[in-house]
Amino acid sequence: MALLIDLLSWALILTGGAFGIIGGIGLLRLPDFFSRIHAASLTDSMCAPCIIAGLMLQSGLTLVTVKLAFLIGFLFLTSPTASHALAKAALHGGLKPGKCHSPAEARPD
Amino acid sequence: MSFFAHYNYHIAIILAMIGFYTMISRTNLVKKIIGLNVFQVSVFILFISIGVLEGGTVPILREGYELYSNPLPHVLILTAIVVGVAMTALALALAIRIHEAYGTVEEDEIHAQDDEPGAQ
Amino acid sequence: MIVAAILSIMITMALAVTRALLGKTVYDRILAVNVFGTKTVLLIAALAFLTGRPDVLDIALAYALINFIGMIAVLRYFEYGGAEENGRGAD
Amino acid sequence: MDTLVDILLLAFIAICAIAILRLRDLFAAVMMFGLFSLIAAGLFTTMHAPDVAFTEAAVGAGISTILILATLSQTARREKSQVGRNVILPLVVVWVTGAALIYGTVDLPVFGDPAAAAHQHVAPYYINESPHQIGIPNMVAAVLASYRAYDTLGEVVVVFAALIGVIALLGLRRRPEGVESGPLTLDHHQVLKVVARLVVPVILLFALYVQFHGEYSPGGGFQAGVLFAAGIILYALVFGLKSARQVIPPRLLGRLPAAGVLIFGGTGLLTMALGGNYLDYNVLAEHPPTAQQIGIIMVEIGVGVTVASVMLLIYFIFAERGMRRRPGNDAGGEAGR
Repeated sequence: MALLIDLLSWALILTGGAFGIIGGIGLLRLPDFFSRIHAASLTDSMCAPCIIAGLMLQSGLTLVTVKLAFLIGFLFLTSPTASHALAKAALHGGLKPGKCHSPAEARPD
Repeated sequence: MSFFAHYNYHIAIILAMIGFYTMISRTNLVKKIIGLNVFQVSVFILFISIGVLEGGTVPILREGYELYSNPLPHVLILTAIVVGVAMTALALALAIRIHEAYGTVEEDEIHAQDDEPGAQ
Repeated sequence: MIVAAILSIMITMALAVTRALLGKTVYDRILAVNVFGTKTVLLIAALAFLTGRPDVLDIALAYALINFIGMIAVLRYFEYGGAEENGRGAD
Repeated sequence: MDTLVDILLLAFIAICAIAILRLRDLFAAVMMFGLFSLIAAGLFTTMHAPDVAFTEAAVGAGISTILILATLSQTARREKSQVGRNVILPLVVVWVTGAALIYGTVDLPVFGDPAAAAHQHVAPYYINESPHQIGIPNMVAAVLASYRAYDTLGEVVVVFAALIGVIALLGLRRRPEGVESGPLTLDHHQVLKVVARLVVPVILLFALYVQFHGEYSPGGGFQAGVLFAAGIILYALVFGLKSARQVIPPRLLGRLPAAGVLIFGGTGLLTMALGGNYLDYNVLAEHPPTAQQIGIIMVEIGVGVTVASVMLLIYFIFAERGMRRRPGNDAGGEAGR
């Protein structure tokens, strides 16, 4: 049982870490703001819960787990909201999406 | 690890230099205030670095821990941060007032207006 | 395992800092700062486990809150370019 | 691992500082400053100082950033070009200062050295005695509120004095009538409003937890006060200043900073009346640890009330000032809009 939990926690943390790095690369490499925000919300909504869930499995059932659960809930609530508000503000601020919808179009070679 | 023995102090000094340079070389008052804040943080880092004890832990008593880091710098810096923000607020209020009086927060323009004959 | 988590978080942080430095638009910077903020939350949670001091988790919670507030503040002041532009008409 | 995190974070923070120096768009510079504060706070966590990290995150990344943003909205958004200015002299001054400081570090004890002078004097006394004399686990809170309570009283008075300075400079409206107009709020952000409605109570609750749990975990009056203020500032940002000012009646809010200082100072007078020295909590109850804890709770409440109300008032004053300015007064705001 302990081994199973350990394995699961490993898997969650590694998945979370991978998502984080992928999102980070996307944040750096994608061509325009609106595609970057997509990469950024990927790190926010996949990486964070996965890693925190992995840590929760490590901690057992204590106050620490409860705090981590709060953390997940809070990040789940605020990160998408922040991304949404930011995208909306950018749209209102005159940033036009659609100049290059995908990296493939940006680099047509 | 001998190269990193004083690494924290060196970075703190570099930050202090950057903050100091921002303060004396830029003319924009708000930028100066940001530089002042950078300088402050460098001092905070210096103090907290001094308080660290190798193999120590957070100075909150817990079973099974013997070595604790030095709590005294933490206390000093904790209060310094709050006083720092109070001071920043005061400086920013002055900047707003200066902008209202002169219409600018650039230092040389303010001096130029002061030198004009007939200026208030 | 926690080391792996910390390493991946640090790499993501480095990428986010690079984006914040390169910038282009202000929105890109806001985005990068926001990502960096959530990664700091994760880093502190992981560090709490690494050092075995879960006390530190309170700070992770506070970070998540402050990061959100900071983000909203930046948006609020950026979107309107300043309160007075709109307030003038109302006064 | 700790060392690696430390080294990387320090590298990030140095990069950030250089970016702050170089960015001409002050708005971007302020955002980099927020990032800078976050990194600094992360650094404090790795250096075993959670209390400081807490304060730095709430103050640097929260309140300071918001105040500078509020100022920028009332002054110029871009700084003027530095072309034609003498840059040699400042550079020389800075390099000489830096070289002198680096030379000074040669004699400093190695990072984390247990034999360093800083760890020899009163620190072992605080670490060994505070669990018995004060009876609370958080040594930082014990030193802050009991051993060095005079210091803390001074700091609270400084914060209070700063508020008076800000009021003297910018003025405070007793009745915030007609300050608010619709488009000033983030009114069209429906999602944001819903989430903010959920989040603000959580922040206020968390602030109370930080206030009253501060003896057992990182926290205390300073952190709780700043967090509380930040929660209400979030409300003000989303729903507008007028609604936020109705949360706490202005007459009450105007008196809270003084009330906090009076609670702190009054605790000292109370101990004197009971026959002890100023801020000597041992006379408050029979058992010294119990007495100390009562004293610390009272003092921390005083700190929390003052810090929260001062931060809030300063924000309100800054935000209201922005709306009060007359149209003809905008000579310098032209750059960069």
